[in-house]
Amino acid sequence: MKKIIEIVDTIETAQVYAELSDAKSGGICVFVGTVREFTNEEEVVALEFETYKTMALKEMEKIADRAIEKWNLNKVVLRHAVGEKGVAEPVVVVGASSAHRDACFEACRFLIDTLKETVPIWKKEKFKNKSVWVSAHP
Amino acid sequence: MKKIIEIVDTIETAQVYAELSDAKSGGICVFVGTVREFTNEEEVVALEFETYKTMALKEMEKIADRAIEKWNLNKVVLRHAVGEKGVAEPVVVVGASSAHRDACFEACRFLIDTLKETVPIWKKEKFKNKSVWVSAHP
Amino acid sequence: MNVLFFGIAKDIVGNSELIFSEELNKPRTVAALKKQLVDSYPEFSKLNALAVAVNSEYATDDVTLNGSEEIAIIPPVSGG
Amino acid sequence: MNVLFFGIAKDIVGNSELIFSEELNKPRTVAALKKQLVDSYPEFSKLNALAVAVNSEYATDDVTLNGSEEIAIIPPVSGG
Repeated sequence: MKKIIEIVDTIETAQVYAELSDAKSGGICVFVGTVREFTNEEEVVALEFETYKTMALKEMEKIADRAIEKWNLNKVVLRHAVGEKGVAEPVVVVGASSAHRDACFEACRFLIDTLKETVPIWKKEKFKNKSVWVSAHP
Repeated sequence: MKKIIEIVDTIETAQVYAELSDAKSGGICVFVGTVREFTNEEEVVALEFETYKTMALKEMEKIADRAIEKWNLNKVVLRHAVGEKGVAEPVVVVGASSAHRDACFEACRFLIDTLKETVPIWKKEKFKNKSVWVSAHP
Repeated sequence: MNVLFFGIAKDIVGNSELIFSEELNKPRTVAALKKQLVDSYPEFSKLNALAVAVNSEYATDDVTLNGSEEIAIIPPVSGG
Repeated sequence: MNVLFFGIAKDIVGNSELIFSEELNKPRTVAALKKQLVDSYPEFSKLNALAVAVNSEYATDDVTLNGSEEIAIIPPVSGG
């Protein structure tokens, strides 16, 4: 089992297949989160990501370990970007490879859902006239 | 909405993100099917894919259209390789991008499941001492 | 009437295309075509399933054939 | 006792790190730390949630603090 856990300045989406590719795998499932132009019909100029890096890496490692416990996976990647990202830029990529496709699909969904719940990374939405920390307030 | 439907000799996995990337999308989900080294504990040397191309492209187009009807998608890719593929090589890539991740995950799963059911492509597993058309016999 | 064969179907008939040239031999429906194939090549009856495409669309048994269509024998698919 | 602040928590206190230097001021539990923060900066009470990490692990309210730990205030996360 190979895990790749990283916080980076820029995500290179092209590299993830080589990282997940595996002779024992028949399927690779990858999710890429990107910056969307509009939130609630307001135009987003950029997203700014900040992290508590030592803790974020630990939490990402835990998520990978939980996925490996739950499913029969050969390789797992969790990679998140920090800094300012413009529209359509990738901000997160998670993926898994497994012998059969059920496992990699379910694991990939679990990876991104859990990352969003537990990993200490914060996103500020920058609009033309204001900035908002996402999910901070009810 | 942009659809990319192709049957190719070699799949370049690196290109699929650029194809699915979209200002209106917050999520991209991609599935890559690859050649697995073992089937029922027998060592696979290669897979050989054959297609009825005109019909396969029509069926892939129908699958994309059904996905677009069911989910709110911005871009869809269905690409299958033909010819002989060695262990760990990609043979199929399907993916979708959407504003929110539920849609792209569900659509991506639908694309590969339906492709395997309806698209006229046939796979021969080549072992050391024999070759078998997959799924042909009970 | 020309019929295309793919995958294991091609192996069974030993050819990627067969021509039904005799008027008498030409099946008039998809069901008749399938029956004719199974009668001539019993291996077809051992397959998981056997579909026929007419003009590159799946065709049900009752679809009629006039001989000018592109007809293909579709054994169980296994892409992906 | 040093406390790290991230995201909106950093904006609320106006700093990425605060030092609780007075013996009297040092909270002895996670719960006491949270209370002290909310008392000093009422904006914290308006957040969806407020978590504390001790040595880069989520800590429940009853975890005790001796001042040598790495302590961080974790406002609602929003990665991905």
